[in-house]
Amino acid sequence: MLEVVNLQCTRGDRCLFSGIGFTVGEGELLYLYGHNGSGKTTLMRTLCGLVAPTDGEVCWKDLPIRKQRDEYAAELLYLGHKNGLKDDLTGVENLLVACRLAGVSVKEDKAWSVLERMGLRGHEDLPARVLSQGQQKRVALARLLLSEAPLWVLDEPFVGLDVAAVALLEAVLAEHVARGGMVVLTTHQEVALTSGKVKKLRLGWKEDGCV
Amino acid sequence: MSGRLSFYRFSSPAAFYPLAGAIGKVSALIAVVLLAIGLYMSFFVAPTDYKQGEGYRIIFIHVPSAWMSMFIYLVMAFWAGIGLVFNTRLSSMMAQALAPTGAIMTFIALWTGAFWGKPMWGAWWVWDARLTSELILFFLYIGFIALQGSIDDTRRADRAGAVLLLVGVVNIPIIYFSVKWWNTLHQGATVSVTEGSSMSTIMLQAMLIMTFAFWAYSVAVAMYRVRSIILEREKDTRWVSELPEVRR
Amino acid sequence: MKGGVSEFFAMGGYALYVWGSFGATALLMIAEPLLVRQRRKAALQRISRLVRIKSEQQS
Amino acid sequence: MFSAFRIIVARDLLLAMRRRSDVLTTLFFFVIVVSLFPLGIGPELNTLRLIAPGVFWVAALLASMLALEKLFFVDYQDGSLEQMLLAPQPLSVLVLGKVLAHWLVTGLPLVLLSPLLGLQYDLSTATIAVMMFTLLIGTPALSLIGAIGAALTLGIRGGGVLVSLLVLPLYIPVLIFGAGAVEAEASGLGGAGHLSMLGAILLLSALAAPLATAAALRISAE
Repeated sequence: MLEVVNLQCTRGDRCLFSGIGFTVGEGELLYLYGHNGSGKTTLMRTLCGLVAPTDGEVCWKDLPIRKQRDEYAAELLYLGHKNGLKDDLTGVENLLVACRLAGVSVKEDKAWSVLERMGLRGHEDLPARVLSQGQQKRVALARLLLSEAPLWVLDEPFVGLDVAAVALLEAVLAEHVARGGMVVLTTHQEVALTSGKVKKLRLGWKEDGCV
Repeated sequence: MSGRLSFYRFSSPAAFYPLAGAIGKVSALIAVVLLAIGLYMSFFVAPTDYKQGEGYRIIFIHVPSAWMSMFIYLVMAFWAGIGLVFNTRLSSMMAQALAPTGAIMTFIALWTGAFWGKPMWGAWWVWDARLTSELILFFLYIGFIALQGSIDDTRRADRAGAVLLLVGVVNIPIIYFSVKWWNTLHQGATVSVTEGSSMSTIMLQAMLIMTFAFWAYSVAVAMYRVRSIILEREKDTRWVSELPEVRR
Repeated sequence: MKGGVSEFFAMGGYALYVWGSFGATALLMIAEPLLVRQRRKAALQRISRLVRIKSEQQS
Repeated sequence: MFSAFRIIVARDLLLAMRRRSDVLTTLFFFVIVVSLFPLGIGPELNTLRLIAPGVFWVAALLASMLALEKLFFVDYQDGSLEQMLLAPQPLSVLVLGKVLAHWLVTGLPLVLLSPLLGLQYDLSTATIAVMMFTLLIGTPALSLIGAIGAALTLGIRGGGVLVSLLVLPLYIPVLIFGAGAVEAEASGLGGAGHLSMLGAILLLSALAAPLATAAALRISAE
């Protein structure tokens, strides 16, 4: 269970947000809304431990993530704006490296079938730089199908996806939540969930969001 | 209550700002008094050296500035370490405030070393182990100031500077040792800058007074500079806008 | 001061080196505080401008 | 833990093979710098033999520094650095993997090529052997220490020049003991002392440098 207590972040000397508190339990999906520059991405990166908050605490299973960096990383999957793909590696190689780095042992044929399911049939062994933005996003999202991490933190996952990919991603998210997984998501799009609880959090609604 | 316990009452810039002013004034006063006494002793009390004549008086600023250049770097590394571990922004400001003074002290040590080397050994620059290490220390200072200057986000600048200082402070003994080894291997033991003349007690006293004067000067300048840094970083806060010095 | 002022400045023939060192040091140890004072004045000016802008916005 | 190390090394070597130009630029930079000195100083073999250790080592130092920029910057730009920070293994192990791959691509080729260049300077085979050995244990230390500078200046405009300013003072002991060892051997004094110091520096940087680099990466990727 992810718990955030009185979180505050400043960028340079500008206070992005403060006093943020929420929890995400098993089978729950949290939407993060906010206008541009409201600190959505910074909050997502703070949840993952990439950014150190200026105040407050992020806890995973009742323990601050600062104190359990490696254990927390094993149970977390973060997809940011950048896809994290190497241009010179093929889709399959990128997927295999990403999964094994995250501690998931994957055989090559499993990777091929996952990429196929993500609609990349015939493009699996092309270098990533040749693929379109949408296709690269699909390769990055393919990790969701192979990941064993209960907590997913996804920053704008729907951006650049066509209708078919959006539907596919919605199904994957719904299935993950149904299995008792947790998702934190920034998007401007509703996700139809089959089961589990949906929470919403708006950022920046107070004029400067600061104490 | 912030997640991390800040256990110094003065760790908040607002509380430290007036204190820095007070320390600054006191140490500035001490510096002026000690400098006056030190200079008087350096020129009029200390006897002429039988070997180096009047030229040796340069020692009264060369050695204090060399000591201060090393001492300030260690103090910077100390504050940087505190800032990195306890996440107290004020200690990183202290490190940043000391950097220019440290660099100036190193430059003074190099300048006076060269001006002393010329009459004593006939060359403006002597690859003496200590002078060479001083030159490398100068590069370390310039590297720190350049790194801090090129990062916009103050938080990252503080922490990146801290890592550089801690890496630097670990390397200083290695650098000094390797330079000493290199120096003795190539030239044999040249007369090093300070062991030249035997130190009479008067000379030692004069040098110690000058060293304390330099120390007080550095504290004073650092305190005033840290106040400016606090003003620059806390310019949007309420307590700064209510300061008497800020004209409405 | 038995030798008089001129002898003092001669420094036993080392005038250039002694006064070169002390002069440069004095120059630096005067310039640095002046620069810090100038930095402080600039910071205070910026703050007072911010305070003025804020008060105008509120009124 | 070890598997992640292996994965990083394999991935970076694969990338280097796919983009061979990066490998060659560092190598050719070393060759050019070493070959320039005789043109500047004159063909007189005695002087060349005298300055060879210093020239080779300064050229190796500059080549290693030149290659530092690419160490983390590509990962920083395409987002794979973030994924590395979020890998369940200790970051310093991954950093060690990246530096090893970087050294294999930019450091080892210099060592293998130095005999060829040694002929330009009319060095005896014994001196060339010592030169190769000092470069073999010296260039990894350069990459390890340089990685700290590369991580600190990640994503800063004008970072390239800044890295050299930060890292050069820290390179000096390696330069002194590296070049000194070759010279000591050549002059018959025996470079055992220098070589052991060089080995000690390599060990210290192999243990401590990745920790500092990992901390610097976390700070820069914020």
